[in-house]
Amino acid sequence: MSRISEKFHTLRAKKEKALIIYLTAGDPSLAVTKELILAMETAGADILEIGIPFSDPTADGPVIQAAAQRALKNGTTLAGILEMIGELRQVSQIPIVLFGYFNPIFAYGTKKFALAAQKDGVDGVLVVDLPPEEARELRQYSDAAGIDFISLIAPTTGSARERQIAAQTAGFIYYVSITGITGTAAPVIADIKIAVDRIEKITKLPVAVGFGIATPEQAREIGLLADGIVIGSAVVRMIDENRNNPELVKVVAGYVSKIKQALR
Amino acid sequence: MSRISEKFHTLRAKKEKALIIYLTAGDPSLAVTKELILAMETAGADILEIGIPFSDPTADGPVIQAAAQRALKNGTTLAGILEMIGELRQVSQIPIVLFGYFNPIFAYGTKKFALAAQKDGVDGVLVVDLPPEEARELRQYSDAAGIDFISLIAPTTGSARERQIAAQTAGFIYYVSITGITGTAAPVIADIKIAVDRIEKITKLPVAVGFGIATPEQAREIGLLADGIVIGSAVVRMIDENRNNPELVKVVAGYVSKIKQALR
Amino acid sequence: MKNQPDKYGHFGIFGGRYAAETLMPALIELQEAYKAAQKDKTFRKELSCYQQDYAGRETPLYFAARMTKALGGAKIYLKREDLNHTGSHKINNTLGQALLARRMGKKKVIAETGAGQHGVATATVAALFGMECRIFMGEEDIRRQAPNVFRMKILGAQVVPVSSGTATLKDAMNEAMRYWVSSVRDTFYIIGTTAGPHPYPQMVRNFQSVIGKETKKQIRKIAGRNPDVLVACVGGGSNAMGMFYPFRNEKDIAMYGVEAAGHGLNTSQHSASINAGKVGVLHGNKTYLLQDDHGQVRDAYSIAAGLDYPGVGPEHAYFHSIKRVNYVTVTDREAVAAFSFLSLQEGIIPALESAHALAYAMKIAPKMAKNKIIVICLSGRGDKDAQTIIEEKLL
Amino acid sequence: MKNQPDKYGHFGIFGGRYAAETLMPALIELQEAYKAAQKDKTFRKELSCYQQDYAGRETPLYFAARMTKALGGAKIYLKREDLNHTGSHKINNTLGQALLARRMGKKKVIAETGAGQHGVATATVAALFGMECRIFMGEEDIRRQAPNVFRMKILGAQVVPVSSGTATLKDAMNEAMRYWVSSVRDTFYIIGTTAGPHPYPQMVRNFQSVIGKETKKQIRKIAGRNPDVLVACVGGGSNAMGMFYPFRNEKDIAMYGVEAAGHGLNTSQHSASINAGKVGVLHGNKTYLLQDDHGQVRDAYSIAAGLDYPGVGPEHAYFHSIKRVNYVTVTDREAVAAFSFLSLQEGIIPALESAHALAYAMKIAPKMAKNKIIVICLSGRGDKDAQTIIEEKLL
Ligand SMILES: Cc1ncc(COP(=O)(O)O)c(C=O)c1O
Ligand SMILES: Cc1ncc(COP(=O)(O)O)c(C=O)c1O
Repeated sequence: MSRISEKFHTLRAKKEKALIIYLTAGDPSLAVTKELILAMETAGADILEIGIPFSDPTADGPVIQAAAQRALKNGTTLAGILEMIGELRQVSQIPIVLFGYFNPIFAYGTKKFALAAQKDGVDGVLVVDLPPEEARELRQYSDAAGIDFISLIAPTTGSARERQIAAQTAGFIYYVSITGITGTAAPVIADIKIAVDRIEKITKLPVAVGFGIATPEQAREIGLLADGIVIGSAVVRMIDENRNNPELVKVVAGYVSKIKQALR
Repeated sequence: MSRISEKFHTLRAKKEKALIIYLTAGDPSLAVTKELILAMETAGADILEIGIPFSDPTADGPVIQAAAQRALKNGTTLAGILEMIGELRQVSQIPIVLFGYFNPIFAYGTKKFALAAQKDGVDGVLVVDLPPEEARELRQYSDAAGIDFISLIAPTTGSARERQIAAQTAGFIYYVSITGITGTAAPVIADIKIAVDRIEKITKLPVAVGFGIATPEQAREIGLLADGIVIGSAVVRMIDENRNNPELVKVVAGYVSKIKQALR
Repeated sequence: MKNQPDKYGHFGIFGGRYAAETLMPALIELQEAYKAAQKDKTFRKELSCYQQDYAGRETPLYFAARMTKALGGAKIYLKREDLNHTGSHKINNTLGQALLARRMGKKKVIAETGAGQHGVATATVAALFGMECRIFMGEEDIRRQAPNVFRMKILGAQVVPVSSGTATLKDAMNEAMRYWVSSVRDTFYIIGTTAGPHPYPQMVRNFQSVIGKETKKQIRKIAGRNPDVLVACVGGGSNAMGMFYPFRNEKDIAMYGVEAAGHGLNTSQHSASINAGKVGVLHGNKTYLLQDDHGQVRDAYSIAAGLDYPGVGPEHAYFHSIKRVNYVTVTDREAVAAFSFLSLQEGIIPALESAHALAYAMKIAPKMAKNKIIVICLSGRGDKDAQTIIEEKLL
Repeated sequence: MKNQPDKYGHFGIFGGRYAAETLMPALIELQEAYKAAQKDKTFRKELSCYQQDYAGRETPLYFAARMTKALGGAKIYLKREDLNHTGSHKINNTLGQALLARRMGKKKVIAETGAGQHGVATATVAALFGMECRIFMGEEDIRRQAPNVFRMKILGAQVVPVSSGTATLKDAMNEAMRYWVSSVRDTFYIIGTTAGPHPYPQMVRNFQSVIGKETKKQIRKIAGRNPDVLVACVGGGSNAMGMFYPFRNEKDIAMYGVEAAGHGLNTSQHSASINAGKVGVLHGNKTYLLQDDHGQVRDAYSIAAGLDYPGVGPEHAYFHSIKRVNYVTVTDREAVAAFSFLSLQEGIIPALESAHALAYAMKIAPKMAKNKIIVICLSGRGDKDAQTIIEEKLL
């Protein structure tokens, strides 16, 4: 069982919901990213999504776009990110999902990527612009390397396609709670409930809900409906706002623990 | 016999060549125009061409264009010009040709114009843009009023057309000495000689040469070839340059007498 | 209807050849060369090849469905002269005259221009036939119509700024005529509208008649019959004459020539020569002119630089005198509204000149039955006007 | 040649549908709607009516006699896409997609634009069909291409300034995709070139193929045979694909796709994705991209704003891989020289994009025999570029 499945397993047993945190690697620096991950783990984060910065993040809102640009300006590369995760693994077993767009992975080499990810302790990969139809070129290597291929289901997906996606996913299903880009709208609880209920009927995989969640209240409400929630832009914004604050790590950890409380 | 024909007759007898001076009526004012005419007569001008200012003088160079604009700004009208000539006639018998474009005459009324011109002592009319083909609408009245209809012959005219024009002209023939607009180029003596010789073979009318003559030397040379010369832009420029000079009239008269000397 | 003009270029009492003697022989030579060319199959063939392969004719006759629906009356068709190479009907004429110039062995051409459309169309054919080209343009217009000045320069033409008078179209034409007087032996003057001395009004009319001829053929194919109404804007009158002339003998067709009322006929800011002018003589022909009581020509004004001319083609004056065409007016404001209306309804940005024709059609279409047909001559595209409209916040 | 793409939009290893899940259903729906429309006679008829009566097709295939003579080699023909309504080939595609949008019941359209040509063509069809229209455009391009911004506004489109990234075309496309993710249920995204996720590259190719189909018919009528060489500029690749595709199986015809070399391939200032890029994935498809070693997409540069794109249509990548088309490059300087050359020789001011194709033809024509035939796709008119050329004293 992968670290991701194990985590959901443990949480289910505890009747807790998974708190999945997204942050852009390299913003403000890879060193700080590493510190943040460790602090967030301590504060209660269950799974981490590490964003690979890309020049053209077409599914992201302004907050994550800007974070990616800053990270790229800092010279952040996929190789560097993998190395950072490798280091992290010496001190932490928190499940890690690499989250990003296909081109940086393609440029790195899909086979080389799968092997390196495995070696450095990556647990899952979520490639925003790699739908099932195109996934084989990565999965032929990443599946073999034991890396969970996590898929998105969107409000637009439709039931036949949901079934197809669910059947091919590993780790968990990421339900996108708004029809939109990251961090731009607040999710509507009633709609999410209908969708998650439907998805849960077709898969045994855990379902996490993300896009637009920012407050403990939203976390609690949505946590009641699904197996986990993903927070992204809210954390990325907080990192940016506190970039010059010596207490950055503490501030973010405090936020994470407040959210986690809401999920217990 | 018209005052114009009489003048050429007298001059021929004296073996003198006619000095025809053009000036734009109303520049700088009709009163000064009148003064200038009288002074030029005294100084030796034989015939005067009084330019009727027009908004769109397409056959004139910059000097006469500007004079027309100044005259129009002063409120100069054809009616005013005729009146001025009427006054002039009480003290002078110098032959007067009204020179201009057709529209101001047409707007005044061709019949009314012919009658007024006759009454006020106009001797001839030269309408730049009224070729023989279109002349009837004016000549039906002006011929009847005894006003000489003076025509232009240009270097481009060609011999058949020269004949036709000569046959229909009264007073004198105005040979345009350059292919161009007024005051913009110096005439070429050799070309003029050929043209005037040819014209003199087809008509008994006096031939005057104009466009571009400015100096006594030019006047003498061309005077040798024809029955008269016309000076326009040179005088108009002089009037403009001396507009604020209390000696204006004297300066112009001095110039005229110098030219006339060259023609004796 | 009697064939017009007579051999001296008279359309009724209008037209003629009121030109300086220096030009008369050239005008007569031109008239004869044109007559010979008209009879020459090769010339006609050549012209029609260039019209087709180069200018892009025939232009469509487009049924403006949304505009028709929005107005709720007669069916509206647009004759798409805006699709011609260089963006207006002007090329129909410059192609014809340039071919004639070539036939006459002239290697230099000149033209006057106001909005710059005729200047561009002339510079274009000059390049096409390898002729030297000089375009006279008022300094004020050079400033207002910079994009067209750029185009002319790129096409290799020399743009001569004219500062005399009001430094607009009328003065540019004066200056072109002056230059022509000095260069008439080797230079062909390509006049841009149905004005000037004979044979220009007739010649330009004939070159532009391709508009009406195509329209006739097209509408008969589409609707099986003639249109009920024709509408065209009238600056010098070439696009209107091109549209109207081939239909002149079809008595049932009502024709509207739309003059620019600018800020209103009750002001001095307009270009409505027929509606508010008097008969006079300018630029070689007798016609309606904006002028004062003393025969001094007044400045014309219109938001559409191409209508900004104080005269009008003599054949229009004639059609007015015999009541064959109704000459009506449209203000700046109405034209701008029509400009916007067509852009939004049909995705076609019309020239402000053409917008005058549209505006008038918009007035009459709603009052007409749905089975009636109006054809509007869309004389040009409005790219040249877009900046003015936006920057002066006219929309 | 095997029919491309496969049902997932692959042209060989290129193309595909690399899109966010939110968009996938819409892309599949679009693909199906498009397939149905293709089979529907009414749709095809409708499209061809608008192409003819509205856009002004067919466009001429013009024999450039003076240019041919000046170059002294192969006969040069120009396919005159510059004569289309709105001034370029872009309208061929926007008409097709807008008709499809209407068929699908979509009342809103969006588009990205760089030079503004596709933006204008989209705003145009949106007005024509009464659709709400939003155009995404980089702030830098809004500044550079003001006249086209004015046109879009007059046509009723909302121009959305994009300040992210380098504020040019690539970013405008990013932003359009983001907006589309949020509005995909009621909004149709009209992509302007043979790029984007499947079915766009195929669909745009097919809508643009009218260029090559007409050319084939025309040249056979004129010359009784196929051309020897086809030349077209390649930005995203839509005009080139429209010209090449119908000739792809005619083995004897050499085809040249001309990429923008900007300041030179040895600098970082160019847009030569095929000649100087590497395979990657952007904007929904796999193709050649200008990118760094880490898969970050680089900024493209060209004096021709419409070529200023770091990718290229996947079918071009495929044609390159199978060596069906030769992809070559032309610098800014060469393009400007060709711009001027055509203006002066033929009186046709080409778009700077099209000038790249001309420049390449100028290199090869002199070396070819006089009985050979080159057809150049003159994708658009250069009015939009005249100001730049004059003001930057490039001539
Ligand atoms: C588009 C357009 N329409 C109309 C006119 C007016 O000229 P005319 O009355 O000769 O057609 C012009 C003149 O520049 C023009 O550019
Ligand atoms: C005139 C013209 N040609 C070519 C292009 C390049 O696009 P494509 O390669 O899709 O034809 C553009 C893009 O704006 C254009 O405006």
